[in-house]
Amino acid sequence: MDPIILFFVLGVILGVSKSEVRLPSQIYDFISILLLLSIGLKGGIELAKQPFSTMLPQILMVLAIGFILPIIAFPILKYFGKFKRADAASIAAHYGSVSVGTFAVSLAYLNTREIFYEEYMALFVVVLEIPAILIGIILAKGISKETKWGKVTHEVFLGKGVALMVGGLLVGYLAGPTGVQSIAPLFFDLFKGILALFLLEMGLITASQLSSLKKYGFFLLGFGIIMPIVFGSLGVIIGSQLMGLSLGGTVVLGTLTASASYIAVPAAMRISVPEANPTLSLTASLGITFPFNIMIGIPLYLRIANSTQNIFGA
Amino acid sequence: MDPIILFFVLGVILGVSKSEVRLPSQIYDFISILLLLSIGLKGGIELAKQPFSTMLPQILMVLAIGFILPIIAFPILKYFGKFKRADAASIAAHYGSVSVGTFAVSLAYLNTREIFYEEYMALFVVVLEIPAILIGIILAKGISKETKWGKVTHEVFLGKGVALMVGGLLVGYLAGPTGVQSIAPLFFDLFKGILALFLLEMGLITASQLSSLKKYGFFLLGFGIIMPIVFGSLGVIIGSQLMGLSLGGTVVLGTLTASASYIAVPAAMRISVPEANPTLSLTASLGITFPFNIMIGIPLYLRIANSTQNIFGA
Amino acid sequence: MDPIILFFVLGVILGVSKSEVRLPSQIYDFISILLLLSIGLKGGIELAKQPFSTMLPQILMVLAIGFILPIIAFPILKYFGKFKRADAASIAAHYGSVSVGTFAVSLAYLNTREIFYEEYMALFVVVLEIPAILIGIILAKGISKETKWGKVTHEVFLGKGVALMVGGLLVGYLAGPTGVQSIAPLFFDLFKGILALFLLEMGLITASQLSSLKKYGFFLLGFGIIMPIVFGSLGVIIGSQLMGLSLGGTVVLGTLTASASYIAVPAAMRISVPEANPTLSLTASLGITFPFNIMIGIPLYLRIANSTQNIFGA
Amino acid sequence: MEQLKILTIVTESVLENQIAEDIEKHGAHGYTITDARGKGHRGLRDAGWDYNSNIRVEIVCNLKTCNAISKFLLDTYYNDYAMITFSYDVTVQRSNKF
Amino acid sequence: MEQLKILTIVTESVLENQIAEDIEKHGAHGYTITDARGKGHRGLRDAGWDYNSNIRVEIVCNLKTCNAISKFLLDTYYNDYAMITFSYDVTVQRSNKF
Amino acid sequence: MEQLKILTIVTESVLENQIAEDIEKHGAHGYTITDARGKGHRGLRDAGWDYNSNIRVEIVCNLKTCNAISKFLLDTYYNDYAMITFSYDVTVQRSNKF
Ligand SMILES: Nc1ncnc2c1ncn2[C@@H]1O[C@H](COP(=O)(O)O)[C@@H](O)[C@H]1O
Ligand SMILES: Nc1ncnc2c1ncn2[C@@H]1O[C@H](COP(=O)(O)O)[C@@H](O)[C@H]1O
Ligand SMILES: Nc1ncnc2c1ncn2[C@@H]1O[C@H](COP(=O)(O)O)[C@@H](O)[C@H]1O
Ligand code: NA
Ligand code: NA
Ligand code: NA
Repeated sequence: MDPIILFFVLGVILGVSKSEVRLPSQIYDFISILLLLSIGLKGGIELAKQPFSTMLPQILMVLAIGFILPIIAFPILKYFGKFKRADAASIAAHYGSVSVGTFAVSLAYLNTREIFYEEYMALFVVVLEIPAILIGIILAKGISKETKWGKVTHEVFLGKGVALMVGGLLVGYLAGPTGVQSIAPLFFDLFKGILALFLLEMGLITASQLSSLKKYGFFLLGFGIIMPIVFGSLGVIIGSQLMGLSLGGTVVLGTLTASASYIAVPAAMRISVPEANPTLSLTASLGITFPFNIMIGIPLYLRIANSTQNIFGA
Repeated sequence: MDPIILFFVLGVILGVSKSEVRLPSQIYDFISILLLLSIGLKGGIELAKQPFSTMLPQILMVLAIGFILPIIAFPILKYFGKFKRADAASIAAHYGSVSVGTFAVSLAYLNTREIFYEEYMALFVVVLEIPAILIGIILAKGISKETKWGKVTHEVFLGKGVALMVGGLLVGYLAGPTGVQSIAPLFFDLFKGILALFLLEMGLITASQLSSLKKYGFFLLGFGIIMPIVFGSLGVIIGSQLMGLSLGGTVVLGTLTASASYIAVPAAMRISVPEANPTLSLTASLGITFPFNIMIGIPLYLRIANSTQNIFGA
Repeated sequence: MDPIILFFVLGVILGVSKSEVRLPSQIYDFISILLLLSIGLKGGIELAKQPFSTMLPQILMVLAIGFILPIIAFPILKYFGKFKRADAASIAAHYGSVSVGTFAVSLAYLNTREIFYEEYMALFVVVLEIPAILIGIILAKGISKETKWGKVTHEVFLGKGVALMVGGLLVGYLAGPTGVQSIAPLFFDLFKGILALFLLEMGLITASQLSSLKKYGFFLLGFGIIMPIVFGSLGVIIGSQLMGLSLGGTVVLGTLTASASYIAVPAAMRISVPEANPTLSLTASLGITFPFNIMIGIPLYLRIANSTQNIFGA
Repeated sequence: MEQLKILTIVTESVLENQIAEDIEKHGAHGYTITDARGKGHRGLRDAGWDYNSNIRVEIVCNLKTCNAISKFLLDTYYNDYAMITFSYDVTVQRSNKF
Repeated sequence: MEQLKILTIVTESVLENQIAEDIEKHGAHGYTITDARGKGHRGLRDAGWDYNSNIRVEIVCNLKTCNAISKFLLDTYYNDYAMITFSYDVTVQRSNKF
Repeated sequence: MEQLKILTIVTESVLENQIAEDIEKHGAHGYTITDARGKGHRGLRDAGWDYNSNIRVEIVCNLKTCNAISKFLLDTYYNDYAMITFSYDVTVQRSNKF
């Protein structure tokens, strides 16, 4: 088994058994910053190799996905899950957006198997991260004049997640592959090790979410597993049929659509839709969907991607 | 001289001269976590190569050592050192257990000299760390019903030290040498650099212990030097004559028995034998035995191991 | 463009746009410690290759520069800048001293261009850092009996900056090139990546200084640009004509004289000349001179060094 | 001289910027913030990571400002965020500046 | 309305989990913890590393709970651990929940 | 029994060592320090890096010591450093040691 997944499992076990192991929060911050910059840098280098015109249709397509996913999730949560409007909107925003950690695991998964993917996918993380937040707020409040859109925009674009990834993208783009070489030992060589530590801490956090799971019933459990399968399949089909991505790229896109945010969206929702209960969405996205995706989802999306290619052709 | 020892000396000098250099405690935590995981991972990989049945007698032997060492140290401390029962028990527990930092220095020492040792020794660190704590508590309190053994067990097995090393062992075992390769740059390539920083901080902490030394008289000083020589020789002899370890493995076992804990045991004693004065045991283990071992002890145990081989044969 | 400069620009942009990106202060500390030790270690290794007698005249020369620079800057600040005596003295001390960050960028700049420089220049950082502080205090207070020189000396020699660099120098000197090899992955391979993170944070801090710039008028802006050009040229000329440094070494010395301290000196001034406003000196050194030097100054000093060689001969 | 108060607020870290603004708007001359963790009616907030940590804010101010700030914060945030506020009398040295 | 108290405890970090349990057992509704360092009768505790750092715990509660908790903590830990406890009156806004 | 006080000082981190000495010189038996950030008359001090962060110092002592310390600190540092001090009455459990 991939050691990074084992680190996650280790984290869950240590968390559940109430061990004293914890990463100091400043180290968690440091590690997140390194991961976000690394992913951005890699994406930026590859972006420099693409003519932007060929990318534009793909970007627009991904943007559209970002708007549609939360609109699909919202009624399911409201009518089947019987959640309050604010809660349904907030959870929908989490699932419409993406998880950078899951994305990183999918890259590691494909690298281990030497499956090619478009490295510029990092750009899509950013593109997918944003629309769901806007839709989430609108679903919760309508297009109300009261909403402080200035604050929302600030939260979205200048929050740690997006700012560092976009920053990394630009630095990678401008410095190019040779320029970045001198900083590769920190940002690229250590990447998987840093990701392992990140997953250890994610395991610990996931474990602390598990107790809320009982409290919020089994709808969340089902939702947290079925929704990513549905969204993941959708992502795979769009990626391979409409966007012409490679097999690996298709898997990454499927992973992105299947994943649920736990960095940018919780922060934005907490500020903009404070009446939504943050435990609900974090329990689902961190406690269920994140472990599901990194342990079962990603291999599943690869199988789906393979089948899709076989049925429809690449 | 090995630069990691120089870092320790630098730390002591900076500490004694009251410089403002300090590692933030969160960084110290981070570095400890990395070291513990690294050692565990390396041990786990090697463990996967051994049939467990050949290991079992060695494990039992080491376990026995762990029970006997504190029982040897206790009366010395109580009758010659004139320590209170609780203090004698606590110090005995520290010396019966092991220091991961000293262990790491002994590995680095052997690596530099290209002396082979059994990499699975990391397992023995864990095996040796635990029994001394139990004996220490019993020596202090008798087998009292009041002792919260649940809490003690939790403290011992789920404290940072044991949990991360065992965790690393399992991950290394399950992932195997090829699996771990992707995280090697962080956990293996940086190992000695991280150890250098750790020793810098240990030097600073050691310096802060030196002032208590005067207060607690010279018995501690003698004990902190003679006890490791005795225990180290015992370890060397058992390792080479009873366990059939290689020359390097013998030195590592000698270092382990000679070393005194300053992570797992202090925490456990503070909770389970609170009436023991923690300054006493830390002054001895950190202020005397740790510097003695890394600067004089380890080379000494190598000499003893060599002589033992020459006299008794390997 | 060099990615490390891009990281600085990214930091400024994120800071100005009030993004939430911040390095935790403990991480900033950690990174500073790594940089200071790395620079010291590299310097120490090279120092071991030099006979000390050939170095002595150079060291004395650099020491003299350190005494003269603040004496040049002080009257300019007092009479043209109309600063209070304490403020003029404090700013003069900042500009007479050096910035380790700027030094590191100049090394990276020369490495990228494969221009040779004397690696032992790290020694000069230390030598230049100190005299300006003493002169600054004397300029502020006269040679007063009240000045607690004990405290000042402690602050200067045992402050983080000097202590770690001198410590690194000694470790590098004693361990030598082969000894240091085992810790090279952390201290040397990661150097530029760590420097990139450092510059990201410096960018964020610089951005937070920009607002004070308006408040303190345009004299500081002019001073913060013209003073380094003057001091940089002086450094280049002395380096190439009087000290016989290589082209790269000349550029490094020019960068050192041009740079202004923001670690050792602010700390020392805050304690020893508390009536000086620290915002003034930090605005100038961090908000103006640091970005000027790393983006415009260093290439400029290379051009000046080239011209000097052409005119006067190397 | 007017009696001065310390108003202490323990609440979620995500509110730091907003509350800092709110405090200034209501006329306080300053504030002091420390990082904290804790437990209350809304469960354990143990600072493990960003969204689960607290801040502890202290404001030296007169009674009127104290009441205005605590009323505003409780009205605005209390329903949706973990929050507790309390106050007590203090003597401030060189208090002329408040 | 009943007079409420802040009970503040400064003690060794290793006691954090145990004290949190103790507080709840004695009927307090919450607590707030910050990391601290300091000096007292048992010497300097300067947070350099785990075994030498303090926590500062604050509890809002009524007089009875305040006395019960401080008595219990001092009886249980005072002899063996660095510890100081003190209390004072506070006004808690929306205090109905205590 | 003598009424005891808490004296709280919020000031610049660079002063930590000096102030710790000053406190002891004036006869206090201990102190507790936490890291802090804040805003006051001398602007924002947001702990971003070393030279811009605060500490919050608490001292349990009697009125005389409280006044002596705060007078000394304000006389010595107030003009040149960000600083605020305030005090209030407390009940210290097992207070015989103060
Ligand atoms: N009784 C209490 N004493 C001290 N702090 C409290 C108390 N109740 C709540 N808090 C703090 O206030 C935060 C929010 O409280 P709550 O909204 O009740 O969950 C908690 O996380 C604690 O840090
Ligand atoms: N007089 C005091 N004022 C403020 N804090 C104190 C005082 N005495 C002790 N402390 C704090 O309580 C901790 C334990 O005190 P002690 O048990 O006296 O060593 C110290 O490390 C300080 O943080
Ligand atoms: N009104 C206030 N309430 C609480 N803390 C304050 C207040 N004024 C100042 N402070 C704190 O004291 C520090 C120094 O204050 P000052 O010297 O006024 O800038 C600030 O950075 C704050 O942390
Ligand atoms: Na998604
Ligand atoms: Na031992
Ligand atoms: Na200079």
